[in-house]
Amino acid sequence: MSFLRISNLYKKIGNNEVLKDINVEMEKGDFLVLVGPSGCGKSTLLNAIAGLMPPTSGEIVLDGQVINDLHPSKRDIAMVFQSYALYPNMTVEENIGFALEMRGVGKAERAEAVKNVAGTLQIEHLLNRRPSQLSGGQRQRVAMGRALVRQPRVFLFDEPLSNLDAKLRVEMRAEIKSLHHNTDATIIYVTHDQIEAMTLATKIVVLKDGGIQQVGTPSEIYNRPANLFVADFMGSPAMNMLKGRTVADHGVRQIALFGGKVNVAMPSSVTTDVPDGREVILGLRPEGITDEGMVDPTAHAIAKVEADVSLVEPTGSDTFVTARLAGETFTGRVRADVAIAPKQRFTFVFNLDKAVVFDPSTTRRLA
Amino acid sequence: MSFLRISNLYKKIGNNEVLKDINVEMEKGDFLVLVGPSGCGKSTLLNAIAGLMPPTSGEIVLDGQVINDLHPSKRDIAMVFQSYALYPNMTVEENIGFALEMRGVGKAERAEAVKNVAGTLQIEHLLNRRPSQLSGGQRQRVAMGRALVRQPRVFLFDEPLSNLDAKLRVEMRAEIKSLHHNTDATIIYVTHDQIEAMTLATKIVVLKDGGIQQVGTPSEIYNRPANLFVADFMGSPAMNMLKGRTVADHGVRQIALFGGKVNVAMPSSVTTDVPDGREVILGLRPEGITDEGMVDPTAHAIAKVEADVSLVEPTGSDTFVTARLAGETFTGRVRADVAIAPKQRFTFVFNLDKAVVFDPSTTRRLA
Amino acid sequence: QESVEVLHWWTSGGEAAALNVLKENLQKQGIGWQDMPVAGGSGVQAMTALRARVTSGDPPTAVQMLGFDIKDWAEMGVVGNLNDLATEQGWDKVIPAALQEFSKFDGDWIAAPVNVHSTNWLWLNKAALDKAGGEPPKNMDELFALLDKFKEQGITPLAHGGQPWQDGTLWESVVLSVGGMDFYKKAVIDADAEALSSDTMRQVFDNMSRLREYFDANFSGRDWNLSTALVIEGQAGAQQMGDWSKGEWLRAEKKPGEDFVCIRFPGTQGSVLFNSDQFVMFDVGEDKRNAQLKMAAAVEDPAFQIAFNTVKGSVPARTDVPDTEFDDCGKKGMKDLAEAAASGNLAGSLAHGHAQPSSVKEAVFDVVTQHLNGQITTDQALERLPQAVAAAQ
Amino acid sequence: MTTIEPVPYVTPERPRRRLAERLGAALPKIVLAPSFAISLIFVYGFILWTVYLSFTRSRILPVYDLVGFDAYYRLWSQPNWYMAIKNLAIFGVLYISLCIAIGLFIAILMDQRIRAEGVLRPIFLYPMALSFVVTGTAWKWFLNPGLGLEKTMHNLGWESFKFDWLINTDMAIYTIVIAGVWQASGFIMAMFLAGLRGIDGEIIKAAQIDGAPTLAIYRRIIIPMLRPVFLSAVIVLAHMAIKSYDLVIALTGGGPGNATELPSTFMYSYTFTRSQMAVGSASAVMMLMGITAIIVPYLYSELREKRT
Amino acid sequence: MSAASDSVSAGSARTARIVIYTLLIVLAAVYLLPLYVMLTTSFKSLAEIRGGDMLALPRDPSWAAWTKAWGDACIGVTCEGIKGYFWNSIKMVVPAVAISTVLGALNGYVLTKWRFPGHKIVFGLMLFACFIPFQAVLIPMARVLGIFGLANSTSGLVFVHVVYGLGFTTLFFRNYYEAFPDELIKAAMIDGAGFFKIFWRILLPSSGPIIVVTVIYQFTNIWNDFLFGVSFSSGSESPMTVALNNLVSSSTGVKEYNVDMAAAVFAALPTLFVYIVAGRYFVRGLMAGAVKG
Ligand SMILES: Nc1ncnc2c1ncn2[C@@H]1O[C@H](COP(=O)(O)OP(=O)(O)OP(=O)(O)O)[C@@H](O)[C@H]1O
Ligand SMILES: Nc1ncnc2c1ncn2[C@@H]1O[C@H](COP(=O)(O)OP(=O)(O)OP(=O)(O)O)[C@@H](O)[C@H]1O
Ligand SMILES: [Mg+2]
Ligand SMILES: [Mg+2]
Repeated sequence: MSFLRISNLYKKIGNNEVLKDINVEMEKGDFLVLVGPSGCGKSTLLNAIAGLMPPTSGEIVLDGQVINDLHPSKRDIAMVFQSYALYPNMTVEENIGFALEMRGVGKAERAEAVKNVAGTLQIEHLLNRRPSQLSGGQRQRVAMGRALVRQPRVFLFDEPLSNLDAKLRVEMRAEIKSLHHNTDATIIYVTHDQIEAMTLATKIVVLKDGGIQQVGTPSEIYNRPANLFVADFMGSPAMNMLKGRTVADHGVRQIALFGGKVNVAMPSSVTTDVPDGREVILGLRPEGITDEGMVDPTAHAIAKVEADVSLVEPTGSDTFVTARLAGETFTGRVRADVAIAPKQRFTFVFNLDKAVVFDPSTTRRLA
Repeated sequence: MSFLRISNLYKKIGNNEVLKDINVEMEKGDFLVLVGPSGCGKSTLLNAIAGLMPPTSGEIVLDGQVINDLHPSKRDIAMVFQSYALYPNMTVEENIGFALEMRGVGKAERAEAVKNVAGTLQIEHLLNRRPSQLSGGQRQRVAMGRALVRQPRVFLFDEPLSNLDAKLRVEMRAEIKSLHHNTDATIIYVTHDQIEAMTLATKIVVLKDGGIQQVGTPSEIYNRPANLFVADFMGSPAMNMLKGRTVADHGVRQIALFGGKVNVAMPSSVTTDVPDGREVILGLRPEGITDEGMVDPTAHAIAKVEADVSLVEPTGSDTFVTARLAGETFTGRVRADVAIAPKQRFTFVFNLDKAVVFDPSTTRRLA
Repeated sequence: QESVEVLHWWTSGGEAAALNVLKENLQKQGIGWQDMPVAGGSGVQAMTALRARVTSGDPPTAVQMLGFDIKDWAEMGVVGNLNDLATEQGWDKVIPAALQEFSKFDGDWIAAPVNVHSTNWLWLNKAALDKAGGEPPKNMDELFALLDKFKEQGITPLAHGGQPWQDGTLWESVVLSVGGMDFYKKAVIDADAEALSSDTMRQVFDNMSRLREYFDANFSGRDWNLSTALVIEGQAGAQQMGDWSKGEWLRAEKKPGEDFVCIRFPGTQGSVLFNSDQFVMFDVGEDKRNAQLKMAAAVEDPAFQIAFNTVKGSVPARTDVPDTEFDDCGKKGMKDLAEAAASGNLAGSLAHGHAQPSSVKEAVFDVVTQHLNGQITTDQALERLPQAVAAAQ
Repeated sequence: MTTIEPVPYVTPERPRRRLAERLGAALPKIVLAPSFAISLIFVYGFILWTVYLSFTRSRILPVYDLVGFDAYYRLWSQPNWYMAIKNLAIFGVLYISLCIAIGLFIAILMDQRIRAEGVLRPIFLYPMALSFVVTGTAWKWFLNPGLGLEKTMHNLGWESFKFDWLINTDMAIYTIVIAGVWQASGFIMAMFLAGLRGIDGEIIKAAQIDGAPTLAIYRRIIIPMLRPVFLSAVIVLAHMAIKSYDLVIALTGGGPGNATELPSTFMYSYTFTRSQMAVGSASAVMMLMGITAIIVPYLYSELREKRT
Repeated sequence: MSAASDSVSAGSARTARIVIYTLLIVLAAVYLLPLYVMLTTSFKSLAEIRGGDMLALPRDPSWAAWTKAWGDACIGVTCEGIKGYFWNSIKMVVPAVAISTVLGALNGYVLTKWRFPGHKIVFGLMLFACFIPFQAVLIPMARVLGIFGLANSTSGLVFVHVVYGLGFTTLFFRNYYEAFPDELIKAAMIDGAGFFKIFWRILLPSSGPIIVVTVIYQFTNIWNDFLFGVSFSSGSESPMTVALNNLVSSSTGVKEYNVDMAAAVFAALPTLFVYIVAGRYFVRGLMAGAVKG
């Protein structure tokens, strides 16, 4: 039996069905990441698990116990909020120790526990400050400390890094990751940054409009997205979606792209047979479209496509190149050193091992 | 003569020297990006150019005219603020038209101009809404429209994208870029996101503590950072900094890394001679450290390094791997498909073509 | 159009109606009337407003005023002169000297007296009195005896309202009763320190303490007219109050002699403590002078004096007005006044500003009120009274 | 925003500017000038005038010959004045603390998602809207043992009920407190309600998850977070307490005896009814000194640290 | 913010609710008592008032006192009720509130968005005006009004109320504008708007909540003022409170408590109206800045 099971959860706020038929299971030590666009219900789900918003129907079972009606303070769940929600009138030490105090833990024991956690998070020197005297990253750590000190059964994180700048975010991400490794905590984590989702999760749940789109490991979500929404949502720059039509060339199933200008092999991700002449959408991530010097030597199926460059975005480490062909635009990722400029013609290599195919009518991926 | 020249600009606020000896020149059509950590004076510099904060000393020359004493409204400079600073009580149309109204432009003409700009930005359907009824991205566009409609001599952007989520940021970035291409506007742009800086700029100015660290093209800044600060600041994950010592092996200058465990060739970026036994820091970006299958075929000097993996962060498109050797940690970027796990031993390939060398005492790059 | 501006605190229905007589009289002469009523605490607010008006350099034409306030204002040199009119109409002869004391300053007429109130009255419910023997008390002892009888009847013996000026009004009647007019003059008018701490004064305070026993529980802060109402309705037997109290009785359609009895406060028959409302004429520009004089003349017009005073409960300021229009109490009041004036037993009321300047008056109130409310003992009161009076002078 | 020194957003004038521009730069000061001048004259000018008067022997109207500290000697030899100060201390402390306690209590109740909030809010606020010239009589009756509460209770059969504070010299000051609290606590409630509404809901959630019961959440988190509101409330109430005049006049007129004399009534009566303007001025000066002692530290802390 | 989580289990939540509502209703009843007394009294006859129970409902309710208070009661020698004074007060309150609010807004604007060295001292000095006891300024004010020729006029009263209201209005607007983003001002400056344009077009339209607070505060204070009214106005020019006082507190005349109470309720109507209508915005406005320490 799984450690946390959410079954058939619905949540209505007013007339608004904010969560619809949510079913999620997770094991002890799992790191589950909830992603989805703004307003899709991520925070609501977290709140429901924490007991801050009772579900309309459905069941939440933690460690074999139905906790639907348990008061938040009795669930033994810790939560880190996007705004950190530090108590402004207390010092860092008091903030971290508050939950223990509420549980009646003695002063000395509390101080000990706080000290330990502060040590882990390297904020011992801040213990006497107030939240207003801390930087964003420090606040984040205090918020985390507040959760950690309790050693709860489940951690909930609601976009804890979204207030930080890019550099700090990267650092804190690594810290959370190693925290998970070291303590083997059970974590549910909300974000709408897909890099965060990919790097942290053992399991990702993609939500949209209150419903689950896909549940899977990061690699499943990234490489085998269940539908166009998931494919588009995960990854930046977004996956290229190219209109195509299945054709058979000498009995080999192919896809005609760019209005027939280019035919590529049916990607290996499609194992079922697709009849000829079907409209499909070929999805290929930017890193699957490279310059010739950069082609993955292990790739099985590649295709060369010549196209007009319309935008070049060097990021330093790589260069993203957007090009047009037959009215369709796609973005590839080429080496930073490649000399390339807008309006130039350039030969791209499509790595079809990485491509996926969608049915445009159902938007589902063909497998 | 350059279009905008800032010479020997100083700004003191109270006892605080917020800007120190700033010298910048830019041509018409340039896209200058100011980067630097929080509080380094970016906004102050922008404010000085806009005339919102008078410099303590120094000169700002725009199009041959000293504008130090010109009132902001007479400088013909437009500014887009981080918070957008949309007038909350006005509709989008009024927001965009406000500057024209203040300049006494007639109603009909104004409506025409607003309509044109709204068309360019694809916000015609929003013209009658108020800022509070817009999404972040839409607000950003309105703020831009407000600047565009005036066709000013210079645009100033103060972190216009920092309030947007990752996905939208990528989109808006592309939009700003194409705007620059299409209108050939002269732009000064503040950000602390280095991807933004790299992809947008024709010229980057790196500030720290009110002083200029380096001025250069994105590629110069990224590949030839002037000092450790710039190297560390630009790029995410940050550049690996490895302690080393110059040694001569059969007359060929080399650098001994990892306490002598690995010797690598002196990178080609160093053209001067460095005496033996000098302490140096070798800087190599994560994308310069790859798996064997991913090595740039055009690379001249490579080195193989075997190390213990400590952290694996798959982002989907790539996987960042952090490893340890002889007490030093470095991060490499390997293909997403490479099977790799923490605690495993792994062979990394260092591409020394991309490496730079710093003098640890002066922190300056050796050239 | 010429007009007069009149600052007064006669705002209640009866008073205003009385004043209307004056207003209409003036209107017949083509003089307009700008009313400036400021009610509250016997002119406290009015004097504040007056200060503001005078300071701003725009005093009203005429101001209702009492006793020493008149002197104070006259001293400031802001009042007008009515000598010509007074001579012409012979005011010197018809207005009692004790009033002239306040109507004149440095020998010049500055004010037109409207009425004479007297404060040493006791008002009795006739039914209750009859039940208790029907004999009005003539001295303090008889009063206490009567009050005891009232007590036996199960009614409040003495209706009193606990406000400083009411306490003071009661006190001055007791002073007059206990010490007689000479002592009153010595202690109150002359503020003689010895008299103020004398044994007689001790008796006064002892009597006050005794009277306190006959109050009901709710006296504190009660308006005087509510106390009167208690007597009217038979819930209380008697009330010590000035003659304005009669207005309440009349309003309740009670008749003097039938429903109620008005007597001088026991032990004070023959003496009168008075206070007189006067219209002080301020120094206004020549353009308003004519109207001002016309108003002064109208105030002293016997017809007005009768019309006003029958309503107000007071008696005319002129001694040559016939008493035919007045009821029994009014007639008694006029007779008492004439007698007292003749015998030199007419003195100004302290509680109403005709014996001492307001600073002294308030200082006395402080002591009397605190004593009556049990905040200080009689000994302390005797010690404090001369001190407070001295400090306020 | 950080605590930063303010900067004029307009460039300071430079000599070469044209007149119109210089005028433009001075415009803000020109706009502020009349108000500032008014304050200087009508607040500080008048204060100086009052101070001057307190050194004269002004009685019914101001006179301007100086006589030294005479008025102050008189002032400090008045038992009334000591009574006034003592009463202000009792009244001030009780009034401020009760208003805050009751205001906060009602605000907390009102904050529990009360459906009838729209009806209840004006009920608690309306006393502030009425002048005591209006409500004084009603209060006087209500507190009067023979007319009000006590009588009602007796009528209802509770014969032993006793409530005679209004006429009890030792207790009368507390009736002033009751009426004052009735008047001002609604306003304070509104201030606290606004403060409560401004608290980030996530903090409350965090505290719930931390296992804090509702009471502890209020005691440990919410109320400490309302500190700025407390400060504002104390200032608002302190100045109302010091200025309280209508309240006393309408309710007790300073009595019984001088049991409810306050500095404000003292000053008024000495200046206007007792014709001792110099003593009145001296008491006004003392009051101003008291106010300054409260306000200046507040202003100082308020203006020094600029939070946003 | 609401600490009442809807997650508390149903039973205890219901009891809690019942307790809360009971408390609120009891408190509301207590707060309403004086108003209740005023209202019931105004419907009673004088005899009933003298003899009866203050808290009892009128035995024989009648509007007589109301019509008398409004149209017939005598104030001084004119017996036209208080209706005329009502209008006087309006004439005084409207301009005084308007002027002091506008000036306060401008001051707040300058003190937050056009700072100059010493702006804090200027503000501190102006704020002190809130705290001076008004009794102390009556006499010099009368003199000044006399000099200006404003003595004894509605304009004079308006002036006085503006002078002593400025401290508060400035405080309210300053605290509110303090939180108003500077960037909007900068943007408008770059767009070419001048000092007044920025105020009029950018700041003022966003000042709704604080205007409500200021107007309510000023309106109540000025409407209810008695001291200035009695000192600086006279006769038929007097504001409502002075007329009411003349009606209520005559010292040696007969007291018609029912008429007094009816008049008192009339006098309170505008402020009551303002509080009931704008109460919600009042709390919001306080939230929006006036409360901040
Ligand atoms: N108290 C509420 N009343 C009504 N609707 C609400 C309430 N709280 C949330 N919602 C609605 O529920 C939906 C889900 O909200 P939720 O906060 O869970 O989104 P989210 O996924 O966390 O978004 P974000 O990424 O912006 O934080 C939204 O459409 C929101 O408008
Ligand atoms: N009005 C001011 N008074 C005092 N110091 C100021 C003021 N404005 C800015 N500073 C200081 O000047 C320095 C530069 O501020 P500035 O706003 O230009 O930084 P920035 O580079 O824009 O930072 P960020 O990336 O956080 O926006 C900071 O140290 C700041 O504290
Ligand atoms: Mg959320
Ligand atoms: Mg900035």
